[in-house]
Amino acid sequence: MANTIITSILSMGGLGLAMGAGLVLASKKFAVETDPRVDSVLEALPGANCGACGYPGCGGLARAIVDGKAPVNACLVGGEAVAKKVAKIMGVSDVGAAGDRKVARVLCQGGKEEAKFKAEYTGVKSCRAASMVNSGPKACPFACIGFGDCEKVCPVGAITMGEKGLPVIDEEKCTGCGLCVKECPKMVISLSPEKNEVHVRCRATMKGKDTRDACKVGCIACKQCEKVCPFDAIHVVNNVAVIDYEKCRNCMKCVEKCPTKAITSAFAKRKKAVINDTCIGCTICAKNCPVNAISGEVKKKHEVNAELCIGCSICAEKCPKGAIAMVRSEGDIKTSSCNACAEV
Amino acid sequence: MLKDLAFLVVGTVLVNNFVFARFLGQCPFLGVSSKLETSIGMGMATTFVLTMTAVAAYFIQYYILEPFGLSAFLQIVSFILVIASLVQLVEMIVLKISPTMYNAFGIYLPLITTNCIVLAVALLIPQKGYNFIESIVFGLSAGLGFTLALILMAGIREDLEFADVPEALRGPAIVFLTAGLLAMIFLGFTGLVPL
Amino acid sequence: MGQYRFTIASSPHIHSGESVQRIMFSVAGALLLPTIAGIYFYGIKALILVVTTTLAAVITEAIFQKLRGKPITVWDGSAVVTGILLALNLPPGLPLWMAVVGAAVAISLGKQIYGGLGTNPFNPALIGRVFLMITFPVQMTTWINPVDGTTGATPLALLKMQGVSTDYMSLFLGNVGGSMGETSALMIILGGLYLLYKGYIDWTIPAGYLGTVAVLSLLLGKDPIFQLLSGGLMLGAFFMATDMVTTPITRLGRIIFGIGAGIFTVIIRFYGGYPEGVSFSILLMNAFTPVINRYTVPKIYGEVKAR
Amino acid sequence: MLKTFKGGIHPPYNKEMTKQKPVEKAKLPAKVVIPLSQHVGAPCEPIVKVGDMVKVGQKIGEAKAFVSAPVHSSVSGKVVAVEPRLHASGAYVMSVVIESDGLDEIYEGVKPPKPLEELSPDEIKNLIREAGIVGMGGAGFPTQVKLSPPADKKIDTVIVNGAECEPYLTADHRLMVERPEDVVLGLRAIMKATGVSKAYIGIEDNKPDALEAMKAAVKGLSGIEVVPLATKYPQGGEKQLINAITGREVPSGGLPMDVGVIVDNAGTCAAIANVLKTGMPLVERITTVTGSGVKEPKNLLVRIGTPVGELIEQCGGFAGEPGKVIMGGPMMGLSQSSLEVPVMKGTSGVLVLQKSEVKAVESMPCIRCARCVDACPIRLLPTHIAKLAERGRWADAERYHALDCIECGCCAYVCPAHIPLTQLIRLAKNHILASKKK
Amino acid sequence: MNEYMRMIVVLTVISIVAGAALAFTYEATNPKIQEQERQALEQAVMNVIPGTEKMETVEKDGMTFYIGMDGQGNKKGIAFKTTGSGFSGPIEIMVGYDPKEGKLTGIEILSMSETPGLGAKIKEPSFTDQFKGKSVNDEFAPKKDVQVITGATISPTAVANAIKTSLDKVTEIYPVGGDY
Amino acid sequence: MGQLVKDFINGLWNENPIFRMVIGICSSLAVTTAAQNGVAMGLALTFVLTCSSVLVSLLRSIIPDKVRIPCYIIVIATFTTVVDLTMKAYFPSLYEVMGIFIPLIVVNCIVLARAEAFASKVGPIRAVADALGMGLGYAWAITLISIIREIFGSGTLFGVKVLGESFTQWVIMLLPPGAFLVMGILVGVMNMIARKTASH
Ligand SMILES: Cc1cc2nc3c(=O)[nH]c(=O)nc-3n(C[C@H](O)[C@H](O)[C@H](O)COP(=O)(O)O)c2cc1C
Ligand SMILES: Cc1cc2nc3c(=O)[nH]c(=O)nc-3n(C[C@H](O)[C@H](O)[C@H](O)COP(=O)(O)O)c2cc1C
Ligand SMILES: Cc1cc2nc3c(=O)[nH]c(=O)nc-3n(C[C@H](O)[C@H](O)[C@H](O)COP(=O)(O)O)c2cc1C
Ligand SMILES: Cc1cc2nc3c(=O)[nH]c(=O)nc-3n(C[C@H](O)[C@H](O)[C@H](O)CO)c2cc1C
Ligand code: SF4
Ligand code: SF4
Ligand code: SF4
Ligand code: SF4
Ligand code: FES
Repeated sequence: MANTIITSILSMGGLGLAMGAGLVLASKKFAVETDPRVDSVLEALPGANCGACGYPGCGGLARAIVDGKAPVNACLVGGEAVAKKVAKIMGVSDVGAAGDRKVARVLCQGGKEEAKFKAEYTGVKSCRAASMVNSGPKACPFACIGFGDCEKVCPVGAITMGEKGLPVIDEEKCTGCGLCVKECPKMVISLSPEKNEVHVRCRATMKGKDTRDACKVGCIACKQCEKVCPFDAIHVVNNVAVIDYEKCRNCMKCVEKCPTKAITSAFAKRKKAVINDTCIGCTICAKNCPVNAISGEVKKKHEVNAELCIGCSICAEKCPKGAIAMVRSEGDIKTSSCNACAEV
Repeated sequence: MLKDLAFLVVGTVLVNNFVFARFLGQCPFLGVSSKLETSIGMGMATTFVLTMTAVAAYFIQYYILEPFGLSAFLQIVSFILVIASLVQLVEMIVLKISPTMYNAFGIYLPLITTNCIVLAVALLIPQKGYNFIESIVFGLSAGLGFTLALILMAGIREDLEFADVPEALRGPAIVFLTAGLLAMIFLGFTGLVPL
Repeated sequence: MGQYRFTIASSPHIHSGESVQRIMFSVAGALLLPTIAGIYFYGIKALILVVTTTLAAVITEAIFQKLRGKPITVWDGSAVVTGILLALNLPPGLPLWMAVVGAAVAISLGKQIYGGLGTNPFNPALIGRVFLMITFPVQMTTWINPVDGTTGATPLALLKMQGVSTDYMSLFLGNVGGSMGETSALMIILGGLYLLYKGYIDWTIPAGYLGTVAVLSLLLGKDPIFQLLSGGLMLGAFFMATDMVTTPITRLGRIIFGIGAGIFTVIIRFYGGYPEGVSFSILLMNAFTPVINRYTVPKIYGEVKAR
Repeated sequence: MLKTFKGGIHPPYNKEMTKQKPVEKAKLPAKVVIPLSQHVGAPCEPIVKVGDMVKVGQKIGEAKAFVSAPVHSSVSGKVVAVEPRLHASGAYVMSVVIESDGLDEIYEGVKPPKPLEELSPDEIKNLIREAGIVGMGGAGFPTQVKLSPPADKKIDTVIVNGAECEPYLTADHRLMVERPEDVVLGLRAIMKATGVSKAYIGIEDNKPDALEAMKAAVKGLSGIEVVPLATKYPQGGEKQLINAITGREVPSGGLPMDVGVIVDNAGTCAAIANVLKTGMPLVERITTVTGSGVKEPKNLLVRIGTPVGELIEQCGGFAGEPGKVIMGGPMMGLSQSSLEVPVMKGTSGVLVLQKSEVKAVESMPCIRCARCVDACPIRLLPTHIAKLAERGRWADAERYHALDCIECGCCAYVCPAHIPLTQLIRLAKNHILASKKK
Repeated sequence: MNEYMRMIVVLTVISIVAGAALAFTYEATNPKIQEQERQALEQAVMNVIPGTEKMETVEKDGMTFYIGMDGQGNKKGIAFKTTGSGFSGPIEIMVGYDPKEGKLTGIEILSMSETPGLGAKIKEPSFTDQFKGKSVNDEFAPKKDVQVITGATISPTAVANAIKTSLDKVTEIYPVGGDY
Repeated sequence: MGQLVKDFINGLWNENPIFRMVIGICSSLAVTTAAQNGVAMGLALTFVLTCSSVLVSLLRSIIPDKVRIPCYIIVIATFTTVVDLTMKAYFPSLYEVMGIFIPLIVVNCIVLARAEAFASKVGPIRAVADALGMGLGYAWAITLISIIREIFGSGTLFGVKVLGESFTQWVIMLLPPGAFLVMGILVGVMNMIARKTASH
């Protein structure tokens, strides 16, 4: 009995010693510099070496994450908790700074009702594929084709194909990654600053007559918008109106004028200037207002004629006292949206 | 002699394939068989380790355990200790000597420690009474059998990316079912070699 | 000239007119020949068997698709082919409920779990047959002798177990024991020739398969003619190794497929535990097919060697 | 054994409708729409204004870039518009619209040049460029550019493409039967311009009369050989033609000149001959108007810019209800949505299929039958590329050589599952190229 | 202690503790295991030689024989192991033989890996019982004097062949009618 | 307490090693030809898992990182050998069937994975809760598999005949393919259940 125990202890001790020594020697001799983050990521992973992630073991995944080849949430077993830890190690933060955030907008309104279909298209149901067949099934070769290539490519699900057969973009969700812009064969999606509310939703450069034949809501290059714009922000170039987003002040005058409703905006939510009591009556606002909507005597509080105000916010910018606020005409955005549930 | 070795190879690779007939190494089989390239790398790494293990097991069994009468109870512990350490050693050495080789197949090494084929090969060597040469051949064929299984499965799985597999069966389920069919096919080799 | 509404589409604007359905029903038609032989030799039993497996296969397919909420496509004819081929691969006296199990397994495990037509890695009929073979080995190896109606062994089993050989003529015509549709080499060859003529099967597979078996038999000192004519080899080579879904898409791949199936058949027949290896061999090569496809991608026109 | 290439298909040729019909002069159109982009390369710029009077052969669009070609008026009359007009591609392309005055006066500048023997290679090339000659085999590549390879590419062979492998079309066929000497004259000009002494004229053996006529026309000329080819689509694809005749393979991503060959369509040669003989630039071409949807199929000599609707009217109008109107052949032609689109330099045919012939068939899953693989003349794996394209795996599609596809349509033609393989591969190519641009 | 030292020490200590613990367990369970194995063997011998209560192990000509005796020490027969090559692996058989009568007293299948439900039926008494009382001079031909299992002739044949071949040798060592 | 219950429940369903995480499959395929084997293997694994989890948890601060794996494995191997010897001594017939798979508990991925991922990071009590949950989760899973295989394959349940005399054995169920097929179908069914419950 004692004998067995002693030989066991000796052999196991010997093996343990040998292996321990071997490992020590190896780790000294073969020490390799590795990205320390690999180890920390590995630490954060569950270590099941299950291979479910498609990488050979947790080590493989850790390396892939550090090399940027795998996303931080690639470990299926670890779930969200692990993903968070890994994200922290990798220093991946949330979406970049807001401010002049850009969002994607669809510059075509030629849906099933509005646009004319010139022929029966048969074949692969993909916008790009269809666009290569006689420039697409719609009479307007610039029109959205409506098979939703953009919907498929959007990584955050911000795009859905609406009832009109046109994509609808959820501007809240959109991260401005621009993938849809690249994907769309008709180039009808474009990124524009979130603050811009007025858009010409048509890119057809055919002659106005041809456009009118092809679509009810196309830009027919009548130049009415150009004439009415107080800020020289919209021009007809190549048979289609184009807005200079830097100059546009969301006054929406062009929207009012456009005979085909090719220009759109959040018209119901148009802003109005409101002057509060800190007004000192300097008259600067009245002088600057492009539509003469402000009146009032010197040194007296001025008034805005809401009928005339177009919401360009020049006055607000010019006011030395900051006494002018731009307010959504139908209350603020919150109340202007459906309030059925707000009351509950 | 050569014929016996040939039988050993055929028996281990085909008839008693470690994955399809002996049910060993399932976890890496499931995990790594989704891409052909990865499978080949993993297969090669495993084959290498298995051959090494066979040698180690042979020496431990016949030069330590048997002489001291310890094989009945120290087999598992001593084998696994040596395997785990060896794998770790090899990993370190490969990493140092050739980072490219490490990237090609060293990354699979840690996963192999927990591949039960390795311990099974070690334990089967004394159980079957293989001599030194046979042990090496056995280890090698075990690895080849594993590699074969991985490659077949990976090929099929790559094609399945184009298939409309029912939701619920996606992932491990379809792999098991496919493995079941492959195991069924491998039964065709039954009786090929006198065992 | 009035205002017409035209169709626009990507070229080409014409099509050969060939369809999956047409191919499948032609194969089913070609299979009628060995089926008739089976009915001739084994009587009404064989007819009932064919009808049973075909119905079971079609119904299983429909049920599966219904459950998944997918369109039901049994009219494409592929399940019919599977059903008929399964019956041709079964002993004529098999209990019908087992045949139904076989057909259900063939379609469900062999085809539908992989998403249905076109994406199954293994030959469904053979999956059904091998499943039955392994599940009910006794019933699956109980053969009826067409001459006297008693149970007996197949020529291959006779040779392997008892060293008895069978004459060529019987093998060629098919009045020997065996699966319902595999015994008559004559009818199978006729059906196969029809498919070759229609271009529905590629000659490289049967040629590579049969050639390999013949050559290896000769080399190993066996009777090649006997080997070619006996067992399921003919049926396998013409109808099952040629299932396009489960065989390589490249020409070189198909040659490799045929030769590989031949090698495995010979190995199993001569050295394995089973007297027959056609089913296993074809299925095994099916398993290799994706890998073969990967490594036999043809060199394209103008591909430069190495730059 | 007739010369040919690997792969390909044998669609029904349907050439009987027009192959015996001599070329007829089409009616002078009342109005022509001449697009300023009828070729590969930069569009040309209009040099006429609304209200200008022009004559036949007068240049109306100037080519500024190297890879470009000028266009000329095909009628005499008044320019009524210079604006974007519907084009065979379905897009609106800047075009010059001319109302014919019915006089058909020839422009004063159109004069026969010196005889070929006296022209220098550069003079020949210049004549070709100024005449606005582009490939008439379909692609419309400016011919003069093709004839001016970079110095490091040694050209040793010219091939005249008289295969006309597209079903239905017989324009080149009739040309070779009726004006074989023009084809030969054009070819000799090309040979002289490029300094090549070896030329082949490849013709499919389903046009024995053309073979005869061409053989007679080259009798006594050294270095020019008429080669009968197996009748198989796409025998006329330049890569296939080069392979069949010379055994060479154009490297992947390369051009015929990389293997020392220039391929030109028979019509292109005849157009060159026309310039040499009369000085008239390219203002008309032979177009086959055919198909089950046309009452009297014909081969017409058509002014560039004539709306296709007028041609169909001249052929007795539609037979039955038309389903598809195709510019070009059925394998590679472009389907049209309007009869207003004008005939262009590359319009070898107008094909009308009846409604009953254009049923859309639902595609089924691929059964891996490999017919597409066997049919592909480039030896691609169409089914695989198409599957990758369906899943948006563009990089993988490129690895399987999607870019080498010549869009011949063979794969889609044979596919029993009716999968739009060619279109899917086109989609992949488009994606790959788009991502390359950035 | 530096880190490397610690690695070695910890690994060694754990190995030693493990070794000791296992040696301990082994010592505790070993007698029982031995006992089990002996019992199993004895049970097998008893099964193939009816009436056996004690047994004795004899090595002769390279073979191991177990001589079965009743309570009084009367020899009831001898048993020996033999191996056949079955459908999917070796079949280990314990054979009981009575040299006096020249007959088998019974057989038992010790281990095998035949197909369950098929070849594995060789384990069942319905198959093994037929060897009881069989003369060693019989032919042992499947389907003739050895009944086979439907659908699985290989396994029974393997058993019969193994017994027949080993009997040839055993009857030389312990001839029929001879003493033992 | 709540944490412990959570740790315990986790292994039973959410992270059931066999059906959800799909690790440690080898034994679940190999020994499950009869219900009895399933139960035995399940208990054996639970024992090893629990003991080694406790020990690993206790030793977690002592063991240097670089020799972590060899050390854990020795601990696991020791307990496995204990089970091995005990079964050999007291349940020889069961030992016969489960053969090589008892020693292979050492490399059963579940054990090492839990040691690495859980036990080495928490105190012994939580380690026990987790180990028991995982072990029993494994046990019920493989028992279910073995019940199905036994009923179809032999017509019996825990050795008792449950299907009538006329029953024909489904031999495949007792052979390797049967194991894979049953496993595949069960994992599919569990996926379906998980998806149903998740959507509620
Ligand atoms: C961008 C481009 C450049 C080309 N350059 C040359 C050239 O330098 N030499 C030449 O012989 N052909 C040149 N080609 C013409 C092609 O070889 C070929 O004739 C043309 O693409 C039409 O071929 P297809 O009708 O077979 O498509 C060029 C074609 C393209 C599109
Ligand atoms: C699939 C395919 C088929 C073609 N068939 C013909 C043909 O039959 N006749 C022809 O002249 N050109 C054909 N072409 C165009 C030729 O490849 C090549 O562009 C032309 O012969 C060059 O001459 P060109 O520049 O004078 O047009 C085909 C091209 C392709 C891709
Ligand atoms: C799944 C399966 C398992 C088998 N297992 C055995 C077996 O264990 N023993 C055996 O003798 N034959 C086995 N066979 C072999 C066949 O039944 C073989 O054809 C048979 O032994 C030939 O003998 P027969 O003359 O009784 O048909 C098995 C066959 C199958 C399909
Ligand atoms: C030439 C040819 C051979 C076929 N052979 C088989 C076969 O052996 N087994 C089978 O189940 N289906 C066969 N089919 C039908 C079909 O391809 C098969 O069901 C698919 O594998 C199902 O996806 C065949 C079809 C053709 C055209
Ligand atoms: S916006 Fe572009 S990509 Fe999106 S549906 Fe319209 S055409 Fe397609
Ligand atoms: S793809 Fe990018 S830019 Fe387009 S909608 Fe989605 S998030 Fe916005
Ligand atoms: S279209 Fe492209 S892929 Fe299809 S056959 Fe022609 S070259 Fe090949
Ligand atoms: S021809 Fe069609 S069905 Fe056949 S392999 Fe190609 S894509 Fe698949
Ligand atoms: S238990 Fe995981 S590999 Fe065997």
